[in-house]
Formats: sequence, C-alpha cells, structure tokens
Amino acid sequence: MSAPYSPQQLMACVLARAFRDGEVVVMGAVPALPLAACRLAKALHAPSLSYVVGGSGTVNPAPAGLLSQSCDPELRGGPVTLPLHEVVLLEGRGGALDVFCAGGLQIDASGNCNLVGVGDPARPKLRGPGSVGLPFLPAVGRTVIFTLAHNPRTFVERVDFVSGAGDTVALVVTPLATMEPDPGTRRLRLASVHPGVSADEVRARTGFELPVPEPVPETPPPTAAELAVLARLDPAGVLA
Amino acid sequence: MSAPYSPQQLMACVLARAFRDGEVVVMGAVPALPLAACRLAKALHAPSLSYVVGGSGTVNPAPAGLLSQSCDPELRGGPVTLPLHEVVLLEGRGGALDVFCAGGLQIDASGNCNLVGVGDPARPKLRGPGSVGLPFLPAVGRTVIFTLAHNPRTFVERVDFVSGAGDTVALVVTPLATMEPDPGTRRLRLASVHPGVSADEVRARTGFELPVPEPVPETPPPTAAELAVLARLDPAGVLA
Amino acid sequence: MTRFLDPERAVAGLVPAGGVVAVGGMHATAAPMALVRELARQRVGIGRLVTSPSTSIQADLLIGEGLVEELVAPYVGFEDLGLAPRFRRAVEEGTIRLLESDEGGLTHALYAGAGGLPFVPLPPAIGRSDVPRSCPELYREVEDPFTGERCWAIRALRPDVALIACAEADEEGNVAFGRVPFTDRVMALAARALVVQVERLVPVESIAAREAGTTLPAFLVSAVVVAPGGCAPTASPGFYPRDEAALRAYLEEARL
Amino acid sequence: MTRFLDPERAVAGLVPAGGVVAVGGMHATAAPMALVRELARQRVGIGRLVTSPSTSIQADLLIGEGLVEELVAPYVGFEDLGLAPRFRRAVEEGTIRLLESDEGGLTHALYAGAGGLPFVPLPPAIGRSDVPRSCPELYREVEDPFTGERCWAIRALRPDVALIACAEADEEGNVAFGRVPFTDRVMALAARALVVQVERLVPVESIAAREAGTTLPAFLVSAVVVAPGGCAPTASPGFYPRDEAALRAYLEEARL
Repeated sequence: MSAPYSPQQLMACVLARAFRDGEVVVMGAVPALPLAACRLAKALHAPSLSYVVGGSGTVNPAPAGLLSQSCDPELRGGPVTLPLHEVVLLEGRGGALDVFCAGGLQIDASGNCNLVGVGDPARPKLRGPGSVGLPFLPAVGRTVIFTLAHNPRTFVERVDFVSGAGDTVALVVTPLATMEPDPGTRRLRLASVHPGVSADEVRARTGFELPVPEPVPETPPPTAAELAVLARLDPAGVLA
Repeated sequence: MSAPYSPQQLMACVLARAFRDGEVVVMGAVPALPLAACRLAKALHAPSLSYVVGGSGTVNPAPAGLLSQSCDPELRGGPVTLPLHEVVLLEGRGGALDVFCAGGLQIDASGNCNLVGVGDPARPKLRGPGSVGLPFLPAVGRTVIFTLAHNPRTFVERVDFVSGAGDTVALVVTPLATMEPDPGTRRLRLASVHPGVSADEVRARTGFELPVPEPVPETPPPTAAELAVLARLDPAGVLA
Repeated sequence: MTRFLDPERAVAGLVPAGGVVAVGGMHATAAPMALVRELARQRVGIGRLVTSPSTSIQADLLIGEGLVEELVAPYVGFEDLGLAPRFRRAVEEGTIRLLESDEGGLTHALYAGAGGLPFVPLPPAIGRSDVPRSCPELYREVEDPFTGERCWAIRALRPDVALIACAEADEEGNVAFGRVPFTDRVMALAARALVVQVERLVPVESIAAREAGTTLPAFLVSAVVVAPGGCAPTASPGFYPRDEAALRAYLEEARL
Repeated sequence: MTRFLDPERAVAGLVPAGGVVAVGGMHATAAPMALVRELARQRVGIGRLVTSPSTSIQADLLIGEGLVEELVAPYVGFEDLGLAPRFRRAVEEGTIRLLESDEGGLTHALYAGAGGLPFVPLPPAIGRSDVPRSCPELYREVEDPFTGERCWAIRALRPDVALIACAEADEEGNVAFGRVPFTDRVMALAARALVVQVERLVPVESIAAREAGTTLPAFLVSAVVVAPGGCAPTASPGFYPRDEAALRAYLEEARL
C-alpha cells in the first residue's frame, strides 16, 4: 500500500532516481520540479550530488520551499554561487556537468526540444520564449526531459525548430509515463507507465508512433521515504 | 632655486604631468615609478585620474608607500579591484584605458619595445621575461615608455623582437631626457634634456640616430609641491 | 567621470536614438526598471535591444511600446507566470525583427565585445541545433585554422550603452553588485557607455570592503542613477522580492 | 567528489606524467608552492607547463629541476628582484621548448578551454607584435566570416590539471579565493582536474557567506590540500607577505 501522491510528486521521484551520487545536475527556468528531484536524491541516495539552478548559478541551494523562479534571490542558500558566465563556460566545455534538465513546447521522437515556437519559425502560430541554453545540450553528459504536458501537440514526430538536439537524451518524464531512447534507433520508446495509466492512453496522447515494450513496466510509485522528504522540502505544496 | 631631487623623482614628475584629469592609466610589473606618477598627478592636477596596477587589477590603490611588486597584497587599498581577466578584456577592447606605461630590455627608434630578449629570439644571448601584455599596446589610447637604463644597448635602431609595437607611443622618459615621436616620421626625437644633461650626452648614450631640436628644451625640474607630495607618498625613499 | 543623474537625464544624455541598447537583469531579478520605464516615457527608439540570456518584463515592456526594431534575446518570458505577451505578439505578427540566439552564443558575443575580439567560435554542440543557421546576421561558419574543421562562430556584440541595476554606489561612482552577477558584468564591460541604477549610496569604504570582482570601478560607469525600489516589479536581491501581483497585473493588461 | 589529500598523494594521484600542467599565482603572490615543491620532489615530468600571465619561482623552480619539456608563460621573472635565472638559462641554452605567448592570448586560450571553444580570435593589435608569427603552435591566422578580414587566433588550452592556491576550503571541498583572483579562476575552469592548496579549513557557513564569484564549488575541485604557509616564499594575501630574503637566497643559488 502506498500513500496518495500527486503526478508531480511521482515525477520528482522518477527524476531523483535518475541522478547518481557524485553527479552534477543543471536546471533552467521554472526549476521547482528538478529542484525537488535533486534535493530528494541528495537526501536519500546521492549525498554528494551537486545541482546548479539555472541563471542564478547557485550551487546546492536549500531554500525553505520549492521555488519556481530560477533567479529567485531566495536561492542564495547554497554554499557557492557561480556567475552565470562561468556556468555557460562549463556547459560548453563538457566533462563538468553530468545531467541537463530540459523541456520544450515541442518534444519529438528523437528527443529534440523546441522552445522557439509552433509553426514556421519566421512567422510562428505560437512563439515560445526562445532556445536559451538548449543548443549546448549535446555538450552535457546526458539530458533528462520533463514536461507537465503529455499531449499530441507537445509530443510530435518532428519539432518545428530544434532548440536542443536529442543526442544525449536518456530519459523523458511526463505525468503519464517515462520514455527512453531505443539504443539502436535513438527514437523514443515507452519505458514505463505510471500507476493507473495504460499504454494505450500514453500512445493516444503521444503525437508520434511510440514503441511499447511487452509487458509494459509500471513506474514504481513514491516510497514512504520519498514522500516524507518531499513533504519536508515542499511545505507549500507546489508539487501537490 | 629648486630643492635637490633624484633622477627617479624627476621621472615621476614628468610622467605625472603627462596624465590628464579623468584618464585611466594602466601599469605592469615593477610599478613603483608609474604608481608614484599616478598618485602625484591625482594629488596635484588630475583628481579624477584612475590607475590600474598590473596583474593585481587594483584600481587606485593608495598603500602606505611605493610598492615594487604589481601583485603585492598591500595593493588592496583601492576601492575596487578588477579581476585580471577583465583588465585583459579592457586592454584589448580599446576605449576604456587611456595610457599604458611600458618599458623594455630594448626600445627602438620607432618606439617598439622588446621584453623577449637580445639576439636571435630562438637562441638569445639574453633572455628577458617575455612580452606579457605589451602586444595589446596599440589597442590602448597612448603608450608612455619609461626606463632607468639610458644606454646604447637599450635604445637601439631596431629591436630584436617586437613585444609591443610603438604605434601609440606618446612619450619616453629616461633618467637623462624625454623623447617623443616626430609626428611626420613617427621616429623618436629628443623632446627635452633633464637639468644638467647635455644633448650630446643623450645622443652618445642613445643607440639610434636621435634628432635634436634647436634650441634644446630643458625638462622643468620638480616643483616644491611635487616634491612635497612625493615625500609623503614615498616615505621609504624608493625613488630617492 | 561618473555623473549622478536622475533617470530622465541619464536616458536623455546617454541612450542614443536608434542605438544598440543592452538591458541587464535575469528573468524577474535585478532588472533596471526605473531606466526601462524612462525609455518608454521618452519613447526612445532602440535600433537593437540586447538582453541577458533570459529576460522578462524589461524587454516585453519596451517591445510592447513599439520601441524595439531588432531584438537579441535568447529567452523572453515570465517563468511560472507564463509567456511574454507583447514579445509573443510582436513575433507572431512580424512587427519586430528577432535575431534568433542562444545563451552561450550571446554570452560569448558580449565577451568578444568586451575584449575587442572580432568574433568567437562556439562549441561544436551548437551546430546540432537550428539556432545558428537561422541567423546569419549573428552566426557564421568558420574554418578552425588549427584543425581544419568547420565550426560555428558568433559575431562580437558591442552595445552603445548598457543599463544594469546594482545594489550600491559610492560618491565617486564605484558600484557594488551586491548580488549574483548573472552576465551583467560582461554586458557592462562590452558597452561603450554604462548606466547603473542603484538602490542606495554608501561610503567609499563600504565598496572597498567588498571582494575583488564584485564591484565595478567608477571609470567604467558613465552615470549612476539612485533609484530606491527601481527594480520593481522585479526583485532586487537584499532589498525586496519580485512583486508577483504587479507582474500578474502587467500580464493581464499585456494580454489584451 | 573532492578528496582531502596531502601534497604527496595529490601530486601522485592527479598529475599525469608528461601531461599539461597549469600552475597559478601571479608573480610572487599566491603560488601553490607546496604542490610545486612536491612536483620537484617526485620528479614529475611535465609535458607542457602553462602558467599565469606573469609567473615567477613557481615556474623557475620546475624549469631548473629539468622537469619542463614545453613552456607557455608570457612572463617569467622576479620583478624588482631580477630576471628568472633558471628560465633564462634554459632558454639561452635551448634546453626547453618555449612557446612564445602573450597575456591576452593566454587568458583567452584558457577561456576557450574552459568553454569548449576550439580557438579564439584576438584583437587586431596583436598582429603588430612579433608574438603570434613566432609561435604557429599557438597562433594562426583566420578569416573573419563576418568581415572577410584576416585576424590572429589562439588555440584553446585545456590543461590536464591545474594547481592553484586559495585561502580556505570547507569540509565539503568548496573553496574561497580570499584574494584577488588574477586569472586563476579561468585556469581552474579550463582544467580537467583541479588541485587547490589552501591555508586553512573553515566551516561551510564561512564559504557560503562569501559573495558570488569569489568561491568555487566542490564539484570542480578534485582535491584540496591543506598546507598552511604553503605559498611561501611567495605571498598569501591575508596570511603573509612574500619572503624577500628567501627569494633572494633562491635567486643567488639559482644564478650559480
């Protein structure tokens, strides 16, 4: 029997489990979910994990709650802050940062992310914020993609604009399921469905042809220990 | 009647008079003399002068005495320190720094400076420290050269290696005289002899053909005000 | 010499009409809003607006006023509060010339501007994205003279003026960031003129007590504008948080 | 994860024989002499020694021991105390391969190494000196793809390991410079491994109280070596000045 949990809490757990001890994780805008995941991993199985929060450059901040702004002054809690300029250097260099947490308005079958917009980039139907740091994705060890929007508009066969290439994508986490690249084709395939979700539902809400393993693994639900840590990290219930 | 003064005190005065209010001066290794000149200028006629001391990046330091090390921890006295990395940027950019105080093992008729060595650079008779920041000289507003060695080995027709090009040289100051470029040919010519020095002596101790104006101006000796400030800045008598 | 000016005189005296203007602050933190609002008030046309790697209301407001001809901004948005409505509309309706760019490219382009480097080659990864090939104005291919390989390069950016917000200035015009610098330092070094908006004046000893690399010398600062509260509705670290209600109100109006 | 090691283990474990080794500190300030002396003691051959823009005993000593095959150092000397005797002799006698370089080029080359940039074009001024054309290993001409003009570029430098001296570390391995950084930050970022020699350990709160950009996170620090007095005879800002008598004694012996 497991306690009740929200889709975002499960996603935080799935992300956390993907981080290994001693690794360095970097995250971008709207950091609440990856921030929760990093702190969860550090609390439970990866005490030497390091994480860098977005534009602020703060390393291992431990604010009183989960923050949704990547440059929130409350992020000062970490022992060290790197000027963003130096984070940019390390992102391009390779070898220093192990995991990049990314997302997109569109995510395609090859794991490419698009933050530029929908439609012809020169005259888009929907203009997104822009590519920010995603073009350097292939220089970082591996990419973990998360999105709260699992629908055919987000998961498309081919993005309208490649902000960040999917070359190093290792995991995609949504409120319904997890995906991973097929080692042979590098196309995304279903890795697990979250408890209560069917593979058919995931396929119906994915805009590209999604290979499904047989049998379909179920994502392990949050453990009591994970939920206890999340409750402590997120007193305001940002992920609830 | 003027008070007694040392050659280096006179040189400090000559340098100081070359700095204009509001300018930014940058100096390199062994900064005692240009440091004295900047502080003297700031005290007397250029209250808004700024100066950056060598590798330390300290701006307007006012230590208790004149220091001979460009990275001396005692240089912290200034209100601001720029990381050397940023000083390097500003040197290359142009427009930010007005005067570069330079020198050399060899200085030639075109104002080129050589800090690399004497003889064939591949197998020099004398190896100097190296070119450091001199290659960026032409990017800074103007160059002021100072040297304590006025002799035919230092002042040569053509340097064996161009560490810093003389394109922007405006003034050369030695213990004997001052030189300036001829606006037409850009070759150095005698500008003034220090009190008690003859033009013939300067020519004899200069290794290139040095045009001499007729009549030869005499360098104005230090004023009582200048000497009073120098005495205050240099209690240990580094310039004495 | 640094001048102490009010926002009106600083903008009138130091921001050339039709020029390249850089505006600092990342997301909704440390945006020099007192200066940005003054740009809007005086209706200063901006030939090219250059922002931090991630910008927000400081760009959206100027775009919404129709003052921005060309934009270099790798991210314009409001994070958890949503997309940037006026930026979005301007791009979708084609009323602005957007130069597609990326965080690393922009940062290195400002580094190049600060250092007198004509351009900067970028890490090979950039070629895997569509950014460089969609903006030949900023990105071109170049042959590495050491390896013979082709790589993407970005052109140096040299703003006519940079507007940034710092915590403090002293009476000589030295300033202290008093916060995470983001990329505002390199933006400041790259610009031909620099206007720094501060929360307060402090004695020179207070600036001198700061560590190396956390302050800027007066000789780089064209003008100091003392504007307490001048970052609002964005946050000013150490002084006040972002004003979420004001930002929501802005967004509501901007979406109309 | 950062390891806490004594100089012997740090050098044995992290400095590869024949590798590219960067040594920080400018002139006679903040040289990591405890590590440098250990390199000499273990007689570690250095394939290429990369220094700060101006270096002193930290390079001269290793050169004098015959350990340095190739050298990238824009200035080796002792300022007011004179030339660097062992460096001078090695160059004059041709027993070292000196790659002529300059302060700006070296700094930008480390920036390139830190950022994954293959090379960096330099300001046009550099072409007026003899430095770039005397070292094709480091400097080559390239065509600016935006203007079509030729300019000099420097190759990225990526040391196998950097050795620097900072004031303090905490038990997690975060370090605080506690001094003017010179170019030691970019040297640290460019290196594949980083060994930081510190004067003392402090609580993590002490590092956290420092301003952004004056510290380095543990994840960049391969090893911390606690070596009180370990910069001597060079200065350790905040701890002790340079030991002029010891430097003079070194020079006297080195000149023999």
